[in-house]
Amino acid sequence: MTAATETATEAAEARPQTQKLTLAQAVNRALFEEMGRDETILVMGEDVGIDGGVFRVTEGLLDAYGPERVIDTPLAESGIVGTAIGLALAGFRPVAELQFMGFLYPAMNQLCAHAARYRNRSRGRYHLPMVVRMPYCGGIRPPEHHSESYEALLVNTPGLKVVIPSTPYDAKGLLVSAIRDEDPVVFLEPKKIYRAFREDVPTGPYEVPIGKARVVVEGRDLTLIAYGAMVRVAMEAEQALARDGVSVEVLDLRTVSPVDVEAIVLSVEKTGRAVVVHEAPRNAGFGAEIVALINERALLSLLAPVQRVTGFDAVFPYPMLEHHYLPTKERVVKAARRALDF
Amino acid sequence: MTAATETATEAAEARPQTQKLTLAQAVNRALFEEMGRDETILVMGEDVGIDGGVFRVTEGLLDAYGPERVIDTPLAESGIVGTAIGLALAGFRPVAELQFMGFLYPAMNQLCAHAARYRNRSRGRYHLPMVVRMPYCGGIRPPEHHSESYEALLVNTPGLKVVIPSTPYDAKGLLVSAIRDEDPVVFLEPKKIYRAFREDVPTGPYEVPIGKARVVVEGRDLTLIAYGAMVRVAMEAEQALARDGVSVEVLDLRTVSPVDVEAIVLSVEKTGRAVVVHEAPRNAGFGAEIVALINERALLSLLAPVQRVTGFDAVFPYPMLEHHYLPTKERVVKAARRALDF
Amino acid sequence: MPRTVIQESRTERLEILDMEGRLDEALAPALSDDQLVTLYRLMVRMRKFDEKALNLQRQGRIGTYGSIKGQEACQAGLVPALTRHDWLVPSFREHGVLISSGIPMHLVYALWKGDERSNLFPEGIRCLPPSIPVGSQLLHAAGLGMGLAKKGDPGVAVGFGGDGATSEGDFHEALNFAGVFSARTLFFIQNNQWAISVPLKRQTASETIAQKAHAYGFPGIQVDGNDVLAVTSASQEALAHVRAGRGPYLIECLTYRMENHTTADDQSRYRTPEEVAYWASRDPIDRMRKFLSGRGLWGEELEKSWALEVSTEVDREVELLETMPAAPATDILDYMYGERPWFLEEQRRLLQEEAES
Amino acid sequence: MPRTVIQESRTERLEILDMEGRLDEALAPALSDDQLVTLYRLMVRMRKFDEKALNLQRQGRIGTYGSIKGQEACQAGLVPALTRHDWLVPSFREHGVLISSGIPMHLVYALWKGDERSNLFPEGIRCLPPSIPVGSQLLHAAGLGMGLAKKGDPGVAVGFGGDGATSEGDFHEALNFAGVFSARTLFFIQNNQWAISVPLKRQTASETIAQKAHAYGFPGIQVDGNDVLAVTSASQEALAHVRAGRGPYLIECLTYRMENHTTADDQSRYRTPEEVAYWASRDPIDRMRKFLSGRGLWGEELEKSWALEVSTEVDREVELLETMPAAPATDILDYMYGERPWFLEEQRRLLQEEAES
Ligand SMILES: Cc1ncc(C[n+]2csc(CCOP(=O)(O)OP(=O)(O)O)c2C)c(N)n1
Ligand SMILES: Cc1ncc(C[n+]2csc(CCOP(=O)(O)OP(=O)(O)O)c2C)c(N)n1
Ligand SMILES: [Mg+2]
Ligand SMILES: [Mg+2]
Repeated sequence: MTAATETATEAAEARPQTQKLTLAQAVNRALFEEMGRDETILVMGEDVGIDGGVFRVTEGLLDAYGPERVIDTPLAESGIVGTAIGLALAGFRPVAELQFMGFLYPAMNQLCAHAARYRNRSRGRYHLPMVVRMPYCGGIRPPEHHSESYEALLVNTPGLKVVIPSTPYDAKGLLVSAIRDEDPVVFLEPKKIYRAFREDVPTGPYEVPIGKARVVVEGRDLTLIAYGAMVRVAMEAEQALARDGVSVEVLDLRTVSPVDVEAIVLSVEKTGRAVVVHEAPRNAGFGAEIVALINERALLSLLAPVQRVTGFDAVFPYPMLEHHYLPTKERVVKAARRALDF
Repeated sequence: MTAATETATEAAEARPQTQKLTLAQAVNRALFEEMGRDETILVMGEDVGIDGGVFRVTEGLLDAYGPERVIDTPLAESGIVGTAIGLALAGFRPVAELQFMGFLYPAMNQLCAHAARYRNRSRGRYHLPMVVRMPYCGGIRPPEHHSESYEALLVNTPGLKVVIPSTPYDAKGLLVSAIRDEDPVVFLEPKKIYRAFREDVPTGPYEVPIGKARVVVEGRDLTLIAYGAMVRVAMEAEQALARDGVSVEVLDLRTVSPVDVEAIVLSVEKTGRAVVVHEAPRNAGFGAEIVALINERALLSLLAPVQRVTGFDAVFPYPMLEHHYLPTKERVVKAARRALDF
Repeated sequence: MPRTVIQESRTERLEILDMEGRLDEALAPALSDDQLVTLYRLMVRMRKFDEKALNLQRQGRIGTYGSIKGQEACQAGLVPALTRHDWLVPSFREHGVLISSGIPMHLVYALWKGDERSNLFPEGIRCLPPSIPVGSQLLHAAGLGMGLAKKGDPGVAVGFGGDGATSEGDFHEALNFAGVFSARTLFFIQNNQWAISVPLKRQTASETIAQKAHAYGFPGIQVDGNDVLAVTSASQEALAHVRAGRGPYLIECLTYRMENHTTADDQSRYRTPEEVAYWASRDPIDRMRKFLSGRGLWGEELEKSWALEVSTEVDREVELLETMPAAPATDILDYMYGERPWFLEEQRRLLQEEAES
Repeated sequence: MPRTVIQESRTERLEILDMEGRLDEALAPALSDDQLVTLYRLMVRMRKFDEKALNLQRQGRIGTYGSIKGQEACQAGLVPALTRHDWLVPSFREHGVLISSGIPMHLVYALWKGDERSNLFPEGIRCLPPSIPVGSQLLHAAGLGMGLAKKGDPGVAVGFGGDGATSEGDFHEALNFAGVFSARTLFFIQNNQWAISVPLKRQTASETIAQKAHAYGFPGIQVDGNDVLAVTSASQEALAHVRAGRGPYLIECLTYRMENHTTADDQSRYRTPEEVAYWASRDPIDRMRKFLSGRGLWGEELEKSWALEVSTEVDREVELLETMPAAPATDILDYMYGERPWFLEEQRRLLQEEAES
């Protein structure tokens, strides 16, 4: 353990200041470096050990930190989150992985009825510094239950924080923040962009604060609000609209709970128009919350109804039809046009 | 079985046209009468048999229809909903009870990943005519996990219908519709008002259609939108405001999925102001969806931001503090004033 | 090669004290006279605690209450076998365990009065807040037991559940994780034969609950749960096994819930007075008193003075309960997160404004 | 009275055909020569189906695919013991069962290509769509089995799962409900010793999976899952038990997954070539061929002509797969409800507009 820690530290000193990493690699580096820093951190889940995770996100951790800290669990999601709670109570900082967000349901009771509530139930005596990571969202053409986006369910659950990075840089910094947080954080990894692109990611620890949105592009005419893989779709739409002379501001929420309401209001007060993009179903989806916040805090700034571009209120399709389901640049542009032409 | 059926029928003929019933009794009558009509209907859950349910909602069913149709199950919510799916596939129409909505989580996977999806997954070959009933909402000062309102999670789940009655008459008619529906319906019973009042409920079958709201009081200045136990709170607010000369329209949604968007838009177009009331947490609660729908379809009619009066984004408290959590007439009036004075 | 037996298991039942208070010397745990008397005292104290709770409920001074009457031997037999390193992971019917482990009675009363502050146990007591969703907290006991093993901590996590709890998926996952990871966990199941109105037969077709442990590769034993010495002996044996790092253990205490499920329940709807009477005749306290009297360790004088001592304590605790200052309304928001997010900041202002107006 | 054994259970393992194809005559199921040959043919057909699937995947003509190689004996041994009244409740690795039960190959290929229409099986076949969330559909098998018992239906519901599936809470709840309600359900567990990269030892500390049935009051047996005659014999016995109304049954087929978990997996990361080679030497098809050849029931000629027949079928089915007309985009919305709600009506218009533009 100590050996691994030293290796990690030495390596950090030897290596260049930044590395070009994919989002998956950035998550891996956050886990690797944080585990080197704090030996109470555990990684646990199905296939996270010798296999390095089905997306290879936990690759190398077992070798570096051994089976006492990198734990292949039985195939049971409630068991994973439930024992992570116990481990946190025993003084560890577990980072539990669910293999896909589509398999969150069996763990809902442990996550929402227990993890989210221990601090409150014990009036502060116990709190759970734990992270529950999981790949989420569609776009990789897998079987059923491998493409779900259930973030709204978690936002409606008091006591959780819910973080969704859209870039390698943010992924690392947000995960570091999540691991260091004293409360349970759900960390949703947009698997569609696990390897979509690389960017410079600093070696060594840094935090991206939970609860702060990022202005990806500044603009004047309309605000596109997105998170996770949809940020890239929003960016494509921004470029298409820019070519037509529309100045679009793109906001990447980065955290959906607590959401950065200030950033949203500030932007909409400037632009007067907004489109929210997410791929979860629309009915009671997180987009509705954004619309409600804007309605409450910036109604008079609105020049047009806030538009929602979302997945359909239907089961995420099997691969052959999935492209019909996912929000596209075209749909975002169309919604923007509706707002602009209102 | 046939004996019971005949008894039920004879009794129906002998009895007066209506009876004064509580909401709990109305649910019981719907179950009793429908089971008499269709012997494929089963009732199942924890303590639904000899005990008649912890709220006595299934009282008398075991005597009338026997243990093959009124089934006390082991203590396992996933098991209840999961075997109900199997029973539906075998040709039955199960009406499964979860003892409290706070114990829905363990059944989420069966309800949301399976029951809601069988028709779609099988491209229409299989469908599940099943109802999952459960008492929900706060106000009766029980232990933790007995007061939860998770309706937003279900609205965000494609493939379900979600019904919430607020009166005995509606409870019976909506449950009859739910039982006769060919798809899974979640039926949420506001336990705070199980016995709060009685009203005339017709003997014999009638349907209240799923997906249709009810205008409880007509008004011109502001629309109060509520469902379940909050309809009564809305009514109290309406009366208070009426005394001050404000003409309030009260809308009882009755179904939250599919929600009656037409009724909402119609009312808001008339009044220009709206307050949504529910007791679930606010963040990504169902109220946000209402605000979003109004924003999309009636923005120009709005004279003020739609207000949300909701539970706090906190765990539903233990009994001694629960009165601080629940929306009150005062909070609704205050929100209405904010809209009126905007 | 053909059809071969590849696995065998057996489940044992332990009884030490019979209904007349006669002891099976060979099996009796090595306890001093004092320790024997302590077991009895613990049970009487639980009974008085319970009677007062039912009383307070009837008078509307606490809310719905779930009685432990009949289950005193299970709870008294376990506690003395524990150390301060051990973790309690209780369900909602372990008041006897709680008040015997250093948690003052008024906090347990406060739980049933509906006050989250009841879960703020005295420092140094390793006990989690009682958990309501049946069976779910057994996973916390499994995880704690995994963690204790990892840390080389001397403690054992004791997870509690009823017969009904064994039907939940989490029971299975907890036992399975504990088995795989050789967790330092004792699963302590009080099989009182009813889950509200559902009898054991409807809960599982298994002959015993003890044998369920075999599906997870560790031992299980059934004890007469109305025999405090059998519970003590089994607890000692099980805890020694777990402490030695030999993996988890399951104890099934076969007992009976003498009262309604909770004060909101009406047991006459689903079970006969005869059945209840039969179990009344097997009362754990009577049996132990007979035994102690036979040994000359207990008598009417002691009974009276202990009763007085306990009722004085109970009264003092009720006093403490009823003089607890009211919790501020903002308590409902203030323990959600380590740092309050903006929305709770806003909501807190609203709540405070209301309180002030 | 003292410490008594109150429950005993044993788990048996059944093997009939050894690695050299030698038969244990005493245990052999009563099968005609034709039936014996059929078992072999079924296995070969599965193998060819599987090889083609891997092939199609490599060429990008279907998506991720999960191979059944090595598990043919489990699947071929079961199917002939079933009747058209029985319900199949498959997981994602039962293609052998499916294509042996009257479901055309191209539909199973279509599943892995990602087409919901693959689940629209021919009328009269009682088979549910394969279920992805591990273990969850066992509850549907339990419920179906409860329903069949209620209706006096002659069928049995067969629920499938892997070794990994036995860790899920739903496995437990399914077996428990089935036990309590004497469901007409057979739990058919293919223990291929791996759940992706997780070996059996990490899945449970139980010595066998078969013994887990004892926790629910019904029998379980382990069979050599690479011995098609052992699987046949156990299936017949188990189904007879269930059909007679004697309650559920669990069969554990101890076998091995020869390929990657799916084509997205890389088994070389977590298991040795030696282990795989060891199991290759225990190939279920080889063993049965040796046996049939020894009896003079099979030879090179038959092997060739069957291979030809199957590969013709496979080619035709791939043709069918690849000439399936594309599904309309609106299919993603049109099967959500019996009657389309307003929001899907609106969303459908949007989708159609897009398709037209
Ligand atoms: C998950 C869950 N489902 C339902 C309930 C409601 N409930 C509370 S106690 C109880 C029965 C518990 O029976 P058992 O486990 O035998 O414990 P006992 O009450 O007999 O001590 C039920 C159904 C609950 N608390 N949690
Ligand atoms: C509830 C759930 N969790 C995780 C997964 C991802 N997953 C798919 S198959 C698999 C392993 C299954 O192992 P086993 O049950 O032994 O079946 P096998 O693949 O060996 O046939 C996992 C973890 C899933 N499908 N469902
Ligand atoms: Mg019990
Ligand atoms: Mg397997």
